Amino acid sequence: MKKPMERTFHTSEFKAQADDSLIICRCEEITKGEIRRALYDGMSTINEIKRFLRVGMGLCQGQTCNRLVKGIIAGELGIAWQDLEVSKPRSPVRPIAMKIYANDGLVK
Amino acid sequence: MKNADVIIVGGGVIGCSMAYYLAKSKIKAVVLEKEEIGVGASSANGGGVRQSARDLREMPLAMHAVTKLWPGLTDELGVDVEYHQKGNLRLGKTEGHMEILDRIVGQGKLAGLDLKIIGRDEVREICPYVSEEVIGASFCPTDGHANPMKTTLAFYKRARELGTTFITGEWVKSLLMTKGKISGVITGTNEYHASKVILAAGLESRTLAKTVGIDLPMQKIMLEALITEALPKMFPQMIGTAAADFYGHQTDHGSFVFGGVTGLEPFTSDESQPVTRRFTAPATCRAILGYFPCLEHTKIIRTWSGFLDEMADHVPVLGQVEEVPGLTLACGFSGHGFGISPAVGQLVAELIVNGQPSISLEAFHYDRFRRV
Amino acid sequence: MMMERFEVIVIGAGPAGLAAAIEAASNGMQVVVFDENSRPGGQLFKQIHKFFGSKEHHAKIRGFKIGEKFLQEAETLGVKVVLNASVIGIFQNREVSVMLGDRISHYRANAIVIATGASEKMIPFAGWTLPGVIGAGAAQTMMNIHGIRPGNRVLMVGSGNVGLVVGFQLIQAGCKLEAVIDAAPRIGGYGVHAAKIARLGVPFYLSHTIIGARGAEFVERATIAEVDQNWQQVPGTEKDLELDTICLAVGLTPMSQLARIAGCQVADLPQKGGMVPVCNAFGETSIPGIYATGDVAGIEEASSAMIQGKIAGAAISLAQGYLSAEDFQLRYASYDHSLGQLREGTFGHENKGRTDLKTTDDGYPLSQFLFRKGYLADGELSHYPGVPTSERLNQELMPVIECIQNIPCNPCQDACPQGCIVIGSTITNLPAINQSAKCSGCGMCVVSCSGQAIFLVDVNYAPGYAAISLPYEFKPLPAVGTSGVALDRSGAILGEAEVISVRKTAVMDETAILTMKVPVQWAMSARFFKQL
Amino acid sequence: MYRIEEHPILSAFPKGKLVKFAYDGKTLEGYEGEPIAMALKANGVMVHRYTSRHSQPRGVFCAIGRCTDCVMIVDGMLNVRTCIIPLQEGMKVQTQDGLEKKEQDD
Repeated sequence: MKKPMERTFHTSEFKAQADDSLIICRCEEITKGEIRRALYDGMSTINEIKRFLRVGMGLCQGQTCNRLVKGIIAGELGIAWQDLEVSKPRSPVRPIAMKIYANDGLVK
Repeated sequence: MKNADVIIVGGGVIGCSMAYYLAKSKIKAVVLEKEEIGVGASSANGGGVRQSARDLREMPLAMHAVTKLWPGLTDELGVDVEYHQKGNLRLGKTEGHMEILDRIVGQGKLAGLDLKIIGRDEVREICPYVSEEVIGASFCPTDGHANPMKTTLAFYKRARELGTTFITGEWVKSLLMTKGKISGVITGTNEYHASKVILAAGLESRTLAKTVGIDLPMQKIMLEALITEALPKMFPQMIGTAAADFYGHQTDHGSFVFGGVTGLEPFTSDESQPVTRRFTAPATCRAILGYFPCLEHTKIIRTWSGFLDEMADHVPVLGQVEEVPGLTLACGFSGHGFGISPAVGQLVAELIVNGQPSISLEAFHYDRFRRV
Repeated sequence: MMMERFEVIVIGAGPAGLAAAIEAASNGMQVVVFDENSRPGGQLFKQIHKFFGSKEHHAKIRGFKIGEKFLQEAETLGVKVVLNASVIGIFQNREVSVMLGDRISHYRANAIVIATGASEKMIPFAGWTLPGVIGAGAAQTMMNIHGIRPGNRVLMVGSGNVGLVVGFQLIQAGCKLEAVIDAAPRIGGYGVHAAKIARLGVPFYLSHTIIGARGAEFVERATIAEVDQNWQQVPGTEKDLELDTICLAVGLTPMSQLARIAGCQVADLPQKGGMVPVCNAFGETSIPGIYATGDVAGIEEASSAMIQGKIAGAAISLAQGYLSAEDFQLRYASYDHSLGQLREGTFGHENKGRTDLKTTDDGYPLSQFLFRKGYLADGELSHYPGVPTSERLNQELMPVIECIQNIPCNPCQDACPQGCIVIGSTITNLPAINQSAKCSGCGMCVVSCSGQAIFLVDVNYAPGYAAISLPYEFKPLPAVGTSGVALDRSGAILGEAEVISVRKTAVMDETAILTMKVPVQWAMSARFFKQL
Repeated sequence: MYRIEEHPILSAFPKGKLVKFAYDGKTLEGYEGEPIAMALKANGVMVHRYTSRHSQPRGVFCAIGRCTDCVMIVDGMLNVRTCIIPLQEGMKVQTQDGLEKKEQDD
């Protein structure tokens, strides 16, 4: 069960950091700074960050960056690692050409 | 115990839109969301912003949203919601399909919508990628699409900046009534008091409305969608078919989002969480390739499913519940709430602020159901 | 078209999956194994080093040979292994969709074993997207499967066993390993693995992190720097390295996507490497009939994965009526014991991540120098039971066993025909020299030691000279009479040495014994021979 | 230049026949059936593509088909994972620039 989280608006300014230009999501080329900015703008879960920025929505479906994003969110928002739900993986586990996906032995 | 002027139950696109338009009118609502912002149908839908093929009752809302609200939304919210108004093509392959399209066009014209039947050549002028089998289409040039995830989160972001309080992970279990009027809600961990409660909780709305004796004829339908890898820009139209076997569009990112229907959904939607079925994505791919064979090598990278809250007559319930003063309903969008979400947000906000929306919501009254 | 149904579908033909398949098939079950790769064996075929453990854990056998043996066994038992078959999803009612060639096939199973293994964790740093930054697993795949050197000059980031083992393999493949760095203040993997590369002259930079990789189109340089206890970079400690490849070996994480797609309950557990399906003692997930085994259920060694696979296979056989409750109990007890052995010791479950250990389980001091430098200090040798006393060394040829951490492994004990080496039944104990047995100099202990930590030392080889026999796994193999230099444990050149014997027979399984002649004063410090 | 000619443990790397393939207009050689990425690496090719957003070079990263960093245009198809797709005689392999082929290509 999720814990209640009040999404209060920060009145303090967003602070840039030296490593903000670091690429976190390699597929969609999303940087740490963009993730931090989205967190500042209220996105507070892995899914919200993902949907707002496309982090983990690229070709590899977050296989490399999921853990990194989780770490950044946990650190920035002070949320325990275990309390952050990662986004659900979905079929297909590997990219599949539509022609192949369509060919599942059933005749039209 | 906490107090609020207005409580919105549900942090989906409808709840966030209402919160935004209320905040614009200086009413800082408290939005209570069971999970996260935009987790249900708000992030699972195909992003259509469409007037064509809507029930006539919804048409004024859709046309208002498309003419007055969607075009300025990106600037207004400060987030690119990826709205494109390049038309909706509903494709047909057979004479039977064309008859269906004729009926849709007839309906649209009744509402004054710019909607017409186009022939084989004109379809290809608009979208040169369709298969040889396509013989015609209906075309509504003012329809379009947007990014539902970003739209929901943009409403949320802006409403939050304007002072709306959002509390996620707060599962509303029942509505509270005191002295014959709504007085708040009870969640798993808290009690919130307010004289106005808006129910925009999708399927959950049925359960919650029942806690004050309102029975909404709503059912759960599980629909599936899929997304491809990114491709260079091909066509900007929203695509549908007369056969209603799939719909979709190419996103700003370059990937195509397609929804598909097998017809089995009403019989296989009994899960507690949305799941995908092994047979749906292959069926959707076959349907897509039947109209766009050029996409055969395009790779699917993800499929997903989501529940929609379908009303018995496929039209939402919107407006005040007179017998429970203070309760407003905004639910049952039946799979086409995203396109009208800005209008719903604005009109419900007007209802709360002025007691009177600028477009009548009477057709969406909760007590309209007698016989389908 | 009818749905095809299997008794057991195993996903992943790695050590855990094959073991599960073999166990289930040996009990009479009909088993199919799907693997997305073109070759079966999973990580086993990338593991070219000899495994640790005891005989039942396939110790001293190289990983890829264990893989070959497993495949043959599976085939004999009638297990159908389908390659190039990507399982794209697990759906309700134990339905499995598989992409094979140009089509998708759907199957149903009475039981599913998810044995999809692990993927590599990665750490971001400036320039980590440049070509030339690769996973350590990628390096293994390239060099050990495809015969392609990942680069010429390599930096290894991470000093766990993967970093150390792959580092050694990179050198075997002909690359220059420039350094091994780790942000932690001590080496994470086995001391013997570290010692293998330290004596080749590879420097270890502990408490160091990678600041960045640079290059116009691909990696040309890297900057590393020291970090303090709070993992913050210490200004002014930057070092610039010229290289073309940066290998990341910062840990593995379970590839649990399929289990999550199936709807299995999962937990994110750091001690298991990440998101794992919650399983009972037999590997069954929260969904009845769906099992998860091997690295996907928690990162461990391949040896453990094989036993876990067997346990899952036995549990499925029990559940489906192919194994009686008594037989299952017997098997489970034996597998569980075997698994327990592998989880003991300095790097075992209880001690994972501990940095406060001062002594081994059997009471010997743990070398802190080794943790920091990758090799033992000369003065520390005499602390350990595998190192003969100087009296005995002065009298006769003796094995010197530089195995100083509790690692579950005992092939050296079995290898010695003279009974010179004693470990006992607790296989994590340090090997000790039997004071009453006499070494014949056969060198079987040298080649049987998966950690390459055993040397034969003959201080009376010739007046003023000692003969040191050492394990040698590099090409070209020096010929007798080759002169070169002797290196000490840190890889520093001691001085001239000459090869006086090279032994290599089939039973030694590609580990040659090279004997070099060195001035007698280096008898206890010369540990590698380098051709000039 | 990156092929291991002699390995102390592995006696030989089983390979298919030597075939020619096209890479950005040049003709290269590789072994049939080995992953395209390996044939490219053997020829010293490091950059497989440039990214869409920042035009940064990318190459092999995971080498097992998971990270999708090494994708290229192969026989006209976008986003082909070269680290797992086997090389075939006459294949046309092109550096991918965002979602297009690189400009100077044929």
